[in-house]
Amino acid sequence: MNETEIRAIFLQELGNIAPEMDLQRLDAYADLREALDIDSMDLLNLMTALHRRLGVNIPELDYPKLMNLDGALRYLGDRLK
Amino acid sequence: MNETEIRAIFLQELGNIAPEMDLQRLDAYADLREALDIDSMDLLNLMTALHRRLGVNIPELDYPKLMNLDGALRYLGDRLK
Amino acid sequence: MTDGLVDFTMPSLGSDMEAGTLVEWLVRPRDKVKRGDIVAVVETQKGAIEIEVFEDGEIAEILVEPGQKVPVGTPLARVRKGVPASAAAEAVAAAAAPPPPRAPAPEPKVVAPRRKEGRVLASPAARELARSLGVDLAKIEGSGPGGAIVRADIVGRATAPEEKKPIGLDLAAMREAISAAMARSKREIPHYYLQHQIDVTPSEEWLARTNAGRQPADRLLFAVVAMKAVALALKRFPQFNGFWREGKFEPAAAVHVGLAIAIRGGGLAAPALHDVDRLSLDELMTRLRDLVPRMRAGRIRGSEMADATITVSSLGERGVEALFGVIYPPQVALVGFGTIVRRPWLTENEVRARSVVTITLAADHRVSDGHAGALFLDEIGKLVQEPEKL
Amino acid sequence: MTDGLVDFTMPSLGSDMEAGTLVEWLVRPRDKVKRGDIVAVVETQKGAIEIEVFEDGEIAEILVEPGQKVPVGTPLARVRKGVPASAAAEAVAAAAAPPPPRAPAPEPKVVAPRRKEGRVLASPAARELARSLGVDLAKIEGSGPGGAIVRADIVGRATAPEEKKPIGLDLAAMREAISAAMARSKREIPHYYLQHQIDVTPSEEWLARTNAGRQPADRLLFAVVAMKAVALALKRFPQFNGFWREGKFEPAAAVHVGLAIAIRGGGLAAPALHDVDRLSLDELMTRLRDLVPRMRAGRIRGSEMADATITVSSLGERGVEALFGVIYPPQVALVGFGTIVRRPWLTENEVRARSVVTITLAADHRVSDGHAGALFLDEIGKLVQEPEKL
Repeated sequence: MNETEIRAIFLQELGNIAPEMDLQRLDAYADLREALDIDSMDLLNLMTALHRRLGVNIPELDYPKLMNLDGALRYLGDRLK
Repeated sequence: MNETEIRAIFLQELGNIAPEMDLQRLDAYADLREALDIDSMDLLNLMTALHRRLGVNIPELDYPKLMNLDGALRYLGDRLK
Repeated sequence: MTDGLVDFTMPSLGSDMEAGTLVEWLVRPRDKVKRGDIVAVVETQKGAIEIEVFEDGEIAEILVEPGQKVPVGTPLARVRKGVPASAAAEAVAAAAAPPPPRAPAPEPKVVAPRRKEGRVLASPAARELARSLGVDLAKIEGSGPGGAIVRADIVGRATAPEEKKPIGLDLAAMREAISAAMARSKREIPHYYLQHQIDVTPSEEWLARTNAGRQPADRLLFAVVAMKAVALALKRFPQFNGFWREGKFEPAAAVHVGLAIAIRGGGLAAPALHDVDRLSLDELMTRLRDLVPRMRAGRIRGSEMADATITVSSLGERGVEALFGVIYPPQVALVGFGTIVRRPWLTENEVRARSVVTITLAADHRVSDGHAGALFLDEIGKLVQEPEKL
Repeated sequence: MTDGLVDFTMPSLGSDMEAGTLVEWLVRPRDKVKRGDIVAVVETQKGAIEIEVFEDGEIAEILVEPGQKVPVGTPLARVRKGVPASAAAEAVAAAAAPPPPRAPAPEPKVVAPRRKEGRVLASPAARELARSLGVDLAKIEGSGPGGAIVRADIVGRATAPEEKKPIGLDLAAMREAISAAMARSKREIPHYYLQHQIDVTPSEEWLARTNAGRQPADRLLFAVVAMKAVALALKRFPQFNGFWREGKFEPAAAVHVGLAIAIRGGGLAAPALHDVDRLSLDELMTRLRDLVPRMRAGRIRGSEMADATITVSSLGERGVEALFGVIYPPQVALVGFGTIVRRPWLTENEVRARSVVTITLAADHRVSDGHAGALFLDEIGKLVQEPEKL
């Protein structure tokens, strides 16, 4: 899976969790929890969706690595190599 | 400047800050903040007035030495020798 | 009387609701229904709410048409009791129920919004819901048979990109309803507050260990530990579980915990999870995962809105240490969990870095007092520290 | 209409004010006035308050004489608009404005209270103020030209030693006004409370470093850091800045922070510092140094009393850790700063002695909820920790 596909899926699932937010303008380094007002339930739903869509089972200990767009895409890219 | 003059100026400026208090009866060793209900703004105004009247620039670190009448007069006396 | 006709009425979905608008029927005359089936959608100040039927039987007659606003208690339909549930009823229930969780198989590609010539494939219920929510069906991806759009696809999906607001919830109306309830609460309920700090390090460690061996879909959150602890403590302290009505306290038989859920954009609701004291942490988590997105999408059932017997408010990870809330009338207590913080703490007489949570209780002094409240809060604190026993 | 006559009316100096007594005119007919000039002193429950004119022009007619008590909105004078401000107006403004800060030059000697044969040298405005406040001019030291007593000398100076009470403030009336506003607040506003502790050691150290290189007249207090942090956090959380009026929230465009100031002897007032979000810490400190003594002496301007959009209450150095206050209606939030205390605290996972402050929020649940409140309080906490960026 290439970088563009991963990005599209990640943004789509983020959009499902925070449908009223404008993800076009999301800063690549902004903390997702603050930028999108995401709580622990949202976060868990996001991880569940990424597991379902990409087959990547992200352990809780790795959550901090996915807390901004840039980090998340790098993490998922590494896991899907 | 002699001790009597310093005392008069100090009490006058204290009176300006807490005009409704009876300074005649002030205990020389009582904590001024408690005895006169002085807050940090009052304290800063007192230090500013002493600087203006006596030319003594009292650093914040020395504030504790002026926290009762006796200590204040001794401190100011030393600085004005 | 098992075969008689009974009225199915506009339910009261909260003590502040006076009327509701019937938005959609999910059943037609002669449809078979089972107790608990969702048969209609009602628009209230809290948003579009799905309402359930409380009898097994058959829809005999529809009395109120979509679009009509009627007072609470007005008969909406007549139900002929006692007709055994049939395949027809099952079908209705299946159409209305939330979709089963999808299998965790990777999907190949991002599907672009389908736009077909002519009519989009969609169930009548989905079509109706889309109309009432102002959602463009052409922009929705269907997950039903043959790619048909079903109700579940509409809820939680983005509307047209230019409309960046929560779907199906009228936040202004919701805010008004909260205002009225909160103002009434503080006018009528003499609130007292208690506060307690506890070391939840063992609880966090247990959750981390448990979740480490699980896929995301099966992981637990601290919120379910908190809710279960409150529910179990209520069994010993029933004076915090129930309602103040007509000048006296009515203890509730069941423990239905309302969970305060913030809606992005400024809304707030506290729908109930039913029988929390009797559910395992896993069952509770499953219910919570179903409830939160439904709530945020405005797809909440009438009974969930109306019958919480106590409220739990949890500030989550990005909040502050303690909250002293406003009791949701006619309830008599609200338990608050602050954000878990790292603090120096004494364990075995040594200062160590531990995870600490501040639990607070707001309670109705007409019903309980500080002594009972303290024992109740202390019991919650002890239960939270031993999640493996919950 | 630029040259027409307009009414100058008794202003509303707070939502609880119904009437005021005209104590003193600082202008006479045919005096030129500029927008913002202080033209009269009014006695209210909150004490003697200086009121400003909102038009450039000329005083055409005085309608209410000193000593008369009239309802809010009653015309007090007529102003002919559009007359350009002249030297005469400048003179009036200068007489009424606070004195310029004196140069920090040591004064040679204590001047004994002047007591001259016959008439004491004093400006008419000072004479009038002294009369209204019951101050003996013979006991006041003048700082004006030729040792004349000006208004500024009277305010903040001791009255005769036997009258040991604050000047210009009727504490009993003030207490009554507070009583009425606070009782109304708790009856009408559903308060919820949040509490958070933060480590302000970096902030204290920054203040100590900054002040070490400054003369007392230029030093900063923690209070300005606190106020500025609240003002900046409000830009991201506007639902805490404004008024609840006629059943709905009106957000305020500007950030005017009311600072709760205790008056020795039992009074309390919360005059506003204007546009706190746009002032530097130094500018804020200058305003604060002007405001606090004026407030304590009862020389406060109408606009300062009436238009705070939020209140900050700081317990200072000799208080306790946390306060849960009462919102000043029609405002919708109050932020409390407890006394800074030394506590064991975790920094970089090690236990160290740190300076900790407890910040609290009391907010109106009709307008906001705990989730938003927690994010607001958290943001204030973060801003307070980085004073160099404020």
